[in-house]
Amino acid sequence: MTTVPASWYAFLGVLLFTIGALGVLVRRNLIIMFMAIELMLNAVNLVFVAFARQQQTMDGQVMVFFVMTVAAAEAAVGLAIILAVFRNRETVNADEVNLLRW
Amino acid sequence: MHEIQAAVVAEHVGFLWWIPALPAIGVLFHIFLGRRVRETVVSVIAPAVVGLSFILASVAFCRIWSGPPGLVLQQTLWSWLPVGSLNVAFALQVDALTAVMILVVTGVGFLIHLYSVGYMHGDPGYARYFAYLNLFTVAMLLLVMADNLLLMFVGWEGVGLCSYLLIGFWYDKDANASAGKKAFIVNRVGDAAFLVGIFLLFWHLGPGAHSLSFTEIAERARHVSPAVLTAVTLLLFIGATGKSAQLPLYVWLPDAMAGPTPVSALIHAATMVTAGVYMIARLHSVYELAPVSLEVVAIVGALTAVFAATIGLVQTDIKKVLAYSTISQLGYMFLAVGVGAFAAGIFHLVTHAFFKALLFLGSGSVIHALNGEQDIRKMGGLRHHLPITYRTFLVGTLAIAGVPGFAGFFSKDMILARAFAHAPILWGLALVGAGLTAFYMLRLFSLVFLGECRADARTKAHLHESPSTMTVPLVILAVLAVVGGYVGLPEFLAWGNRFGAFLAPVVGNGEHAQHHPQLTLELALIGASILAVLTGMGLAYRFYVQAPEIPERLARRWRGAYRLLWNKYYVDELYDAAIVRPVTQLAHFLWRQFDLAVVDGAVNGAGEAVQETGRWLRRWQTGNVQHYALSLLLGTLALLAYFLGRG
Amino acid sequence: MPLLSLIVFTPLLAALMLVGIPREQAQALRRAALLFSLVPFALAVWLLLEFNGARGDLQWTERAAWIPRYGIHYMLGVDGISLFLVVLTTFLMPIVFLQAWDVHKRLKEYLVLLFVMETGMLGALVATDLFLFYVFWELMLIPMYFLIGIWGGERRIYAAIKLVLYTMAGSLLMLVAMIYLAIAHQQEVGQYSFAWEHLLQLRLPLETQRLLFAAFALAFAIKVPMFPLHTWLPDAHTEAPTGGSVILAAILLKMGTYGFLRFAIPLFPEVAVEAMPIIAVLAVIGIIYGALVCMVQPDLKRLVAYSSVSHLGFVMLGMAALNLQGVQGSLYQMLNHGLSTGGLFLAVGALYERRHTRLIAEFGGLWAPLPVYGALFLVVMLSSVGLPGLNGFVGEFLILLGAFGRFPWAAILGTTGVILGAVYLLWMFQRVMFGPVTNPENKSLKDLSVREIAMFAPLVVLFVFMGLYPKPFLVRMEPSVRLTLERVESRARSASSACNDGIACVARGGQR
Amino acid sequence: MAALTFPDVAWLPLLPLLVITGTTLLVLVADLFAEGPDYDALGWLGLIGLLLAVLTAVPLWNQSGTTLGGTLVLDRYGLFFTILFCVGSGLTVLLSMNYLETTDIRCGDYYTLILFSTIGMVLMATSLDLIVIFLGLEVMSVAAYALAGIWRTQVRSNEAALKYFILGAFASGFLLLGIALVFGATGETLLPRIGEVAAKGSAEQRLLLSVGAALLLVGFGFKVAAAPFHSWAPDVYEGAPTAVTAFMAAGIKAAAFAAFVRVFVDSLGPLAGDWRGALWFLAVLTMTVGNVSALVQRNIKRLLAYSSIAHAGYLLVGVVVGGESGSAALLFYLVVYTLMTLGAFGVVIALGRRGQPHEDLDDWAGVGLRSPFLGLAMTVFMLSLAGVPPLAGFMGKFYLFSAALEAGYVWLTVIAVVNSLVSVYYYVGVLVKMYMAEGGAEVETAAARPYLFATLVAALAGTLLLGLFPTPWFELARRSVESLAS
Repeated sequence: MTTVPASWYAFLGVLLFTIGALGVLVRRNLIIMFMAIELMLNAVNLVFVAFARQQQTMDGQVMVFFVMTVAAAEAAVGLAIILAVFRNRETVNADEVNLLRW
Repeated sequence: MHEIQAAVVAEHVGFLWWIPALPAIGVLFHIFLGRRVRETVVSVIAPAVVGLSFILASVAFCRIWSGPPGLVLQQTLWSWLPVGSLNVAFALQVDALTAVMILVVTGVGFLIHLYSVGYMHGDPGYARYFAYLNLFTVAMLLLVMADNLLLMFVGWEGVGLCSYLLIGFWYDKDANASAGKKAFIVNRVGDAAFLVGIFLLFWHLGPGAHSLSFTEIAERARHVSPAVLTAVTLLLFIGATGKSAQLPLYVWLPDAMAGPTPVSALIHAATMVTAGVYMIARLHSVYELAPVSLEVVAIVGALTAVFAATIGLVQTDIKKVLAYSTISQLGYMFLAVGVGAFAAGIFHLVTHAFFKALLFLGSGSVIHALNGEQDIRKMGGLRHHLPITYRTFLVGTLAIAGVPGFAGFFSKDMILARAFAHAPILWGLALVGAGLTAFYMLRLFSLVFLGECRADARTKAHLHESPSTMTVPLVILAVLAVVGGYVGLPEFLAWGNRFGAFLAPVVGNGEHAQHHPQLTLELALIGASILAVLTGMGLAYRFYVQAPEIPERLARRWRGAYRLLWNKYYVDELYDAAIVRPVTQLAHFLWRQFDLAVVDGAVNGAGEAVQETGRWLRRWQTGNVQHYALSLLLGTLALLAYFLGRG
Repeated sequence: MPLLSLIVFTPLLAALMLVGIPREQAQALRRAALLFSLVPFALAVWLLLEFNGARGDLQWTERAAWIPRYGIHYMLGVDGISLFLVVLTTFLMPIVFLQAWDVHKRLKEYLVLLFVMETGMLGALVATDLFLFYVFWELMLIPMYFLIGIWGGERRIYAAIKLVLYTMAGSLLMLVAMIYLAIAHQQEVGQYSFAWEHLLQLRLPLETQRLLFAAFALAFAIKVPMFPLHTWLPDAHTEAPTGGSVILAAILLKMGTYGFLRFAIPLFPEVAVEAMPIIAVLAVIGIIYGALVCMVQPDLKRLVAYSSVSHLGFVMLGMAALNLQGVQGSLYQMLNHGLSTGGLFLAVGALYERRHTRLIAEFGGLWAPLPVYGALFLVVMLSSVGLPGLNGFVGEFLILLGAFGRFPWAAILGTTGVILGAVYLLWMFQRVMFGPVTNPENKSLKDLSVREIAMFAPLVVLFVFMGLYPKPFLVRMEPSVRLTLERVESRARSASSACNDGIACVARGGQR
Repeated sequence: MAALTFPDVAWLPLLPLLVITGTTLLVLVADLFAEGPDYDALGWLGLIGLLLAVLTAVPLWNQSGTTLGGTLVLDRYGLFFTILFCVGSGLTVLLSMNYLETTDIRCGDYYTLILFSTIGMVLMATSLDLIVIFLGLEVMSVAAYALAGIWRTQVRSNEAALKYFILGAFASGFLLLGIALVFGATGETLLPRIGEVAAKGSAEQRLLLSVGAALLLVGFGFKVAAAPFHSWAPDVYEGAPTAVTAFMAAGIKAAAFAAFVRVFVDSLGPLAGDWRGALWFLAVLTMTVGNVSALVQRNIKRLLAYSSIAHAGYLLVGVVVGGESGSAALLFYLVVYTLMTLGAFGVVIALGRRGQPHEDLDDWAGVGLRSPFLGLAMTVFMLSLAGVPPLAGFMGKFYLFSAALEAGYVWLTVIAVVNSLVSVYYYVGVLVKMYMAEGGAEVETAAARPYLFATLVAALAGTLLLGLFPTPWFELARRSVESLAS
């Protein structure tokens, strides 16, 4: 059984990260944008794991837990904020949230 | 020439400063108290301070007269401008030349102050008038008593200031104020050249300290290159053409007649305008080292003499005629100093001071009597109404015309003789001028005093002779206009040229052997000039008394020439078109099109450009969160590219 | 005894004391301000009396560490160059406070700002540490900004902002140059220093010097202001309240010329000598240009403002001569301009108080209702014209004499400024004071009050005194000016011995 | 099976952090018992805690050491920032007590969040481990997201929080990826070891490291609001409650710089050749964009936001210069900036009234004359921000520019100086409104808002003190930076 080289995972991670980033750029729905950000964070997790495997250390794996925790915290606050916006504006469309500009 | 001059004998005396200080006290009095005291007080103080000054001046004069030849009275008051190698003192000096000048200034000045007491009676600006007049005396005394070029310049501009103030004395008429301003500015043009002359001289006087005193200048000038000296003397002469109303800067003097008539007598006839002549005489040793300059002085003088006389032929304002006559007579003085006859120039200066002051004061008396009328076409026949004025004016007329026996005859003849010796062409011009002078003066006299009175009835009813404060000075001046000439007789007569001898230690007597004319020649020249004078007077008498229709006929026949003269050769118009208007237009252009549009425009434009950038940048801030994310991503890519590019 | 510190900071103290007076008591505020302002003046007179006129170096020096890490000290000192400017400043402030009787809006703030500004100006004049100088330099700008912005005319905001930005544009670059100098000192000597006397010893490469000189010169040229950096001036002057205009003209502008003489020239002598022809040309352009533009101004204050451009051109021309006559004349002219232009602004202000307009066309024939005013205005005007016997002439004469020694053509052209000066001032005077009273509003104007006469009187006395007896001033200036010139000359000469003819002409037009 | 022994932890370095954390938890719990609508008591509690933290931090000045496996460090640098954050947060709390009265924000969480955020900041400044720095940053940020949106009924507050959150999380992703790449290159997240690799690593490692560094730069650049990562700042500053904006401008920026300098100047210093040029451009771009954009703003908070961006640009100069002098200047400037900007926002708050925030410059017309103290305070803060001597902002710029010039960055200095010139226009523009325009907005007296008044006085005093006598404070900064190099 051939092992997939660790760097492939790293590249996959970066690819997922890019997809996530593009998702933030192109999707109009705030919830989906937020999910794209989550995708970015998790992509980084993959990168961490890949490097950890490559370096033969556990450190990278541990990082993932930190990141997941942080992501969870962000999700809590983030969703609350989006909820607040929706309550006041009745929209979750990023285009329509542009009161503050110039 | 220098050999003839006696060695300078300096004597320090302590009273010199009182001569200008006394009128200065008068000035302060008039300024601070003049409006609080009664007119009488002012009318006592003002002439009194000048009179006292005159007494002191006489004392100084006697000291010089009785002292050894070349005696100079000196008083250094304080160190004025000590800067590096420049060390100019505030110092006064009186030598023979100055002594003559201060006598004229304070003497004639006193008479005119006296005259003014009557003339200005009741004027609301009485105290102000005398403040200015006293101030003028101070400045004029400083001018002639200064021991150095720079202090002289102080007086030089000071008299210009007083002239400005007095011409515009009746400030509520715009024309008067403009005339004063014109006088000051035209004078400033000359003064600027004068200043440059001083600079040039200073930087070529050689190493060591410089006091710019006349003694030092005379000494050091010998070591200065002739080219520089020529430039310096010409520049100083430009200053003189301004102050003494010569071509081409004479234009202010006719306008200056806007001032009160005594002012015209004192400033614009007797004293200030002669400052240029005095300056050249004072610096004669420098001018003698620059023959080209002297030549220029002589030519300008001669041309001015004729030029102004021709304009004088047709003027109808009594004071304007006298003004052009003054310009013309000043031309004679410059002709004199230009041909090296410094003493003759000063002599004419003195006699001219007497008779021209007399004429102006006389005209003032006429104007006073006619309630301000100055047009000679509306005068005539005044001899019955103003007997004293009439007689004294006649004396003045004869004196200026150069009728033998009167002061003008001697001084003018001395100039003509020297001019002939120098260059016959100059003599020719001067002779023509003499004839013209005789003509226009008699024309003036005839139109004013002879014939029928052409004034309107109302004015006629009020005709009266002036009060005694005005007539007494007239009489005194008339006497002087006669006897004044006898101090400088031709060499072959009686006591000869005592005046020239008195001045010789200062300015040299200029009697070079080769220049000394033979007696026959001298007599012939005198004859010629008498002839010219008589012709002029005869023609005038015929034109204006016997056959008054002739002038009009002539004017019609030579319409072009007449118009040219009537319009004073259009010189004012020329200056206006060539200088005044272009400069004003340039100024407008510089302000509107350049300063505001270009210079300030650049400044505001730079500011505006930054603001515009700000407005442009602001549009990127769309408020759309995805645009922000995009810019963040692009920034990241750029950074990555940079890092990878380096790696 | 720290006399200089006392002089500099007593105004600040006065400002603090004024804060304690309730704003309702306007008269008390004015009197207190006037009284307080006499204190620094008295101290300055004392300084003048105690000043050793035979010395050219700094006197009454004070020194205390401030930011030792960068060699920044609180260093004060006075020499013949700054002495009279200090006296002038303290002398004019009481006059400005006398003028404050005409100020009714926000009086307390007005007075306090004036005092703060006085501290800034005095500090800048006696600071001998470049950093300290910069601090004071900017300190005097801010009060001026408020003076114009709050008490100014219609376009006051534009004028105030323009003043601040323009001045700062120059001074910020100067700051960079100053820091650069201190660092260069560190690299050469081993420790940072902003001390003027230390930096004089620096010998930098010519290229570096050029850039640094340019930075300094720009800052000072803006302040002077030299053509073509002058356009802030007419706006600032026109809009400023009378007191502000007086200070701006009399003292603030002098900071530029003073800066040249104190810093830009001695710190970079080789380059300064190179640059002087350019300065001379700009100065002459300023003289003539300013005068010409003056002629056609419809607004009195703007006219006087442009006249400053012309007059300061003279000051710069004299300095460019780099000889005793020129530089001393230039210094003297700084005082003259301060007094006479200050006087002109007071005169214009007095008219403004009466008519609330500054347009020349609104006036005419004012001599009749205002004879005393007319006489005083006349003297002030003549002083500005440079009439011999009054102060202005001494300065102009020395300047042109000096300039003629080095730049004959510039001096000749500059002399035409003497003519033009008479043209625009006399014309202005005629249009305002002479002629018939055309505007009925002018018929019943009140002549000057005793207080107003008291504003002008000291000026007039000084005009005459300084015109007839300038010696006490000149002799005290001379040693310092001589010292400065010697420094410049020796440095420039040693530089010119290296390169053949570039700067070699210093000696010729040099000291005489 | 080994005995369950308590790990051997060096507690000393953790002391200030523990005090703050303790306080935070205390406030959190106290909130349960506090009764609205007045939550001042919570604020006081927090203030006391912060004061206590400062008091515990000060005696540690001469101590040093690491703890928790080298992830947290006790050094002067960390202490310097700890104290700075405590002061900044303290002043914010003080400000807020009066500010909250004018808003609808009625929850004790406000103070808790500020304290949580402070914990994050302290973590960022005292950590030697990238992951802990990330944790600190997130603690700080998540609290700040919540704070930005804490005025829930305000649409603008919502929007600010949303933008801040989306972009912040987005940027965190880049930062995290950067950390991952650094980890990939070095196998480490501890800064000292990363430094070793940076200095001696193979070319491949260095390449990966520098890509990681670029992404770290994005993350930090976002937090300090450096262009082109700045675009959130104006919107968020404008929308967030003013006291929160002040807190963000002062505290969060400083914290980001604390980590920034530690990571870049200290650990990645050996790679400076790679990132210095990029930072040079970032600095220039940031200050220029900030200043030029600020010129055309009419809303005071937005204007101050752009001003804050511009100042980030100046501060970046300190990072570019690096070394002891650059970093020390940066630290000094951060102190100065904290005071100035808190003061400025304090005045903004002081001018606002319930329902009338008075954030538009036009509302400020004539205020300076009607309220002399506020006028004077704003004058001092604006002039200090503009860099006019003898105020603190000038000294800060002086130290920065001196350092830059000495390191040979002449052009950077000149550009920075020209930028300060541009900035003068809008700072002075505020004063123009306050003093030279006519207007009628009412201002509440200082006595009505004692805490706000106290904050302003403190900031004012600091701004003057640091301007007139900067030496001791700069020495502190320098000594702090010295401790980094070890």
